[in-house]
Amino acid sequence: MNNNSIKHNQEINEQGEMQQQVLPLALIRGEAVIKKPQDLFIPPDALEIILDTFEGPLDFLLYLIRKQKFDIMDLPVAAITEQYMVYVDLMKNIKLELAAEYLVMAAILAEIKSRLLLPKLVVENDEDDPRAELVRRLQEYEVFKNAAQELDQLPRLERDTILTNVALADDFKQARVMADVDLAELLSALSDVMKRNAAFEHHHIQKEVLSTRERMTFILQKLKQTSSAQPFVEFSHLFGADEGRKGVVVTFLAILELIKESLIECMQTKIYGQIQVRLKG
Amino acid sequence: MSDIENIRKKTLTDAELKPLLEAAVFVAGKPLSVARMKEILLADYRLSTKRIKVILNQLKEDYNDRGIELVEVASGYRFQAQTAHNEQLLALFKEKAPRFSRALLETLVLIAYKQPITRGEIEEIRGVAVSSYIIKTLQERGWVKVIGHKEVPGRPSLYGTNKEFLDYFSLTSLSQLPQLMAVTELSDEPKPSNEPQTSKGSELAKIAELSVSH
Amino acid sequence: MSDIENIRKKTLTDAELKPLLEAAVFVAGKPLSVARMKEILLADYRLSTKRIKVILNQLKEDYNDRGIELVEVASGYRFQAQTAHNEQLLALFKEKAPRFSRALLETLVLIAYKQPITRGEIEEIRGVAVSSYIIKTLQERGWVKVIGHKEVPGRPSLYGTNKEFLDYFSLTSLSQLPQLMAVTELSDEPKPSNEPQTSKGSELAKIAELSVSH
Repeated sequence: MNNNSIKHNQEINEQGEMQQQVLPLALIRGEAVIKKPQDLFIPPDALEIILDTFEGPLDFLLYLIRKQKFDIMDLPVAAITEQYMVYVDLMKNIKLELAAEYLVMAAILAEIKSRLLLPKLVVENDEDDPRAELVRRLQEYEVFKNAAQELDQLPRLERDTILTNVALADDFKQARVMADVDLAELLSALSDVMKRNAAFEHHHIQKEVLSTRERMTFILQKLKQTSSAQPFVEFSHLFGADEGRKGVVVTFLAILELIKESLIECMQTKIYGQIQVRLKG
Repeated sequence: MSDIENIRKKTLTDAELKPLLEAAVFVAGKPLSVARMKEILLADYRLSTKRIKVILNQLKEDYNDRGIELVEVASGYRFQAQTAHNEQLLALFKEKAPRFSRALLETLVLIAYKQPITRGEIEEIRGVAVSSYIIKTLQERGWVKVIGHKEVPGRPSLYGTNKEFLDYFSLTSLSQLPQLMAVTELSDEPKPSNEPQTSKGSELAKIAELSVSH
Repeated sequence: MSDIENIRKKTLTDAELKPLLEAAVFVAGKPLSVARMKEILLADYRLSTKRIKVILNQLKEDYNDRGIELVEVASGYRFQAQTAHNEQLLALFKEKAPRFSRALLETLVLIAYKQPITRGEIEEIRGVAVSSYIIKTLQERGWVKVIGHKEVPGRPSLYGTNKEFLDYFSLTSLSQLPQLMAVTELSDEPKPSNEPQTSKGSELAKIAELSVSH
C-alpha cells in the first residue's frame, strides 16, 4: 500500500501535470526529500517540487502518513505535525510563495496537538477526539484522489479510443439553415420600438414617408452600383412601370430630395436628351 | 500485448493486415494513400504495394452490400456512405433553424424604417448598444447593407435594407409594414393624421444632414 | 430516385434498414441515439425501437472480427477502431492526447460522483482552491455544466456532468464509473458508523438518482 501510493504519486507527476517541465531533480523527487526529514538540507528546487507535486496540504499530509506507515485512524498528530512544520518552515525560510492552504493546515495541526495535550475526557468517542474531523477529511479526500487515478486509467478518446471518420458520398454538404422570422414577430418588434420611442410614432406611420425613405435608399444603392467609367443611370430607369402613379410620385419625390441635399446630380448630355443621374462628389 | 510481439516479428498475415488497414482507412480522417500506409502504419514491416492493394480490393468487396463503401479518390482510399442513402442521411445534418433575438429584430425594424441610419442612431432609439454580431448577421443574411457614410466625425456607416428583406417577408414595399401592424394591433389609437406635412418635412430635413460617399 | 419511392411506401425491409442505419452511424459525426434514428433518419417510417436495436445488434456482430467495432456510449452508438490496433493507428495522428492534471481529474471526479456540487464544496474536500481555468476547461469540453444554483448566500453554481463526459470515457451511464473505494479499504479500522456519506453504497445510490440531462 505504501509503496503503491508512492509509485502512484510519481506516476501521476510524470504524466498527470500538463505544464510541468522536466527538471533534473525529477528523479529524486519525493524520495530524496522525504527520506530524511530531519536532514535539514533540502534543495530549494525540491521544495518547489513538493508544492507542484501535491494537490494541497491534505494530499501532502496523506503522503507523510502513508510514507511513515501510520494509520490514518490513529493519526500520530505530534509526529506528523513535526514533519509538516519542518517543510512549512523551510518553505517560509526560502521565501517560497506558499499557498495559504498550507499555513491553514499548519494551524489546524497545531490546534489538534494542543488539544490532545489537555487532560482526556472520561467518555471517549469520535466526536471528542480532536483528530476526528481531520481524519474524516483525509479519508474523504483519499477516496476521491483514488477515484481520479482510476478515472485516468479508463480508456478515453484521444488517447485510447480512436473514432472512425466517414463522409457522405460526394461530400455533399447541407447548406446552413438560416433563422426563421415570422412577420408577426417583426411587427411585434416594431411595435415595441415604437412604444419605447414616442417620437418614432408620429413620424413614421405615414406610408408615404416610408416609401420615400426606402426609395431614397434604393436610388442611392442603384447609383452606387455604377462603374466609375459609366457612373450614370438614366432618369427613367429609376422608375418602375409596375408601381403605378403613386410609385412614380414617390420616386420623383425621393430624387428631388436627394438633389436638394446634393447627394445626387442630374444632367442632360444634349437638349431634350435623356436625363442622366449620378452620385455627386 | 501480442500486437507488440507481432511487430517485432516483422511478419504479418493477411488476417492481421486486413483489419489493420481497414481501421487505418476508417480513422485517418482523410484519404489514406498506399504510400502512407507503408510509411507510417507499417514502418516495421516489409510489405509490397501489391500485397496492400490486394487487401484493399478484398475490403472493397467486403463492403459491397453494406451502407458504406471503400473508394479510391485522388489522394488515397476512404470510406464513404453509399450514394443511395444520401437523401436520408442528409436529414442528420439539418440543423435546427436558429431564432433571431429581440435585439436583432428591433435593429432590423429600425433600419427598415429609418434608413439610411447609423448604428449610433439605432442605439439612441433603442437605448442600448447594438452588437456588431447583430449587424453582421443582418448583412450576412442579405437583408441589410451599408449604403453610405454619414459626414460626421468618424464617418459612421449608414445602413439600409435590401430587396431580399422584403422578399423574405413577401412584402412588395416597406410601406406595407405599418399597415399590417395597424391591422394586427388591437389598440385603436388615433393616428396623428393632422400633421403629415411636418413629419415628412422633418424626415427630409434630417436627410439633408446626410451625404453619401462612394 | 427509387429511394424516394421507398420513403413514400413507409415500409422498409431489414435488408434496407441495416445499411441505412450502418451508414447513418458512420457519418453522424457524433454518437447516434436510437431516438434520433427514429425521429430524424426514419421520420417517415413507423419503426419500433426494438426492431432498430435488433438491427444494431446484428451490425455489432458483423463487425466482431473487423478492424473497427460498433459500441454504445451514453449519447448513442458510434464506430471506433478495435483497441488492438491502437499502437499502429496512433502513428497516423500528429497530435498527442492531452494529459490531464491531477487537479483537473480530481475536480472532474468530484463533480461526477457528488453532483450537484458547488465549487466551494469541491474546494472543501480537496483542501485547495479550484482554479477557474479548470472549471472553464471542463465546461468547454462539454463534460460539465451548471445545472442550477444552490439556495445559499451568493447562490453559487451547482455543477453536474454531461453525456459528453461519459462518451469521452466510453461509458453509457454514471453507474459505470469506477466504484469509490470504501473508507474501510483505505484503513483497517472499522469506520465510524455515523459517517455513511463516503461509503460505496450511498454514493452509488446517490448517483443512481441522478439522470444525465442533455
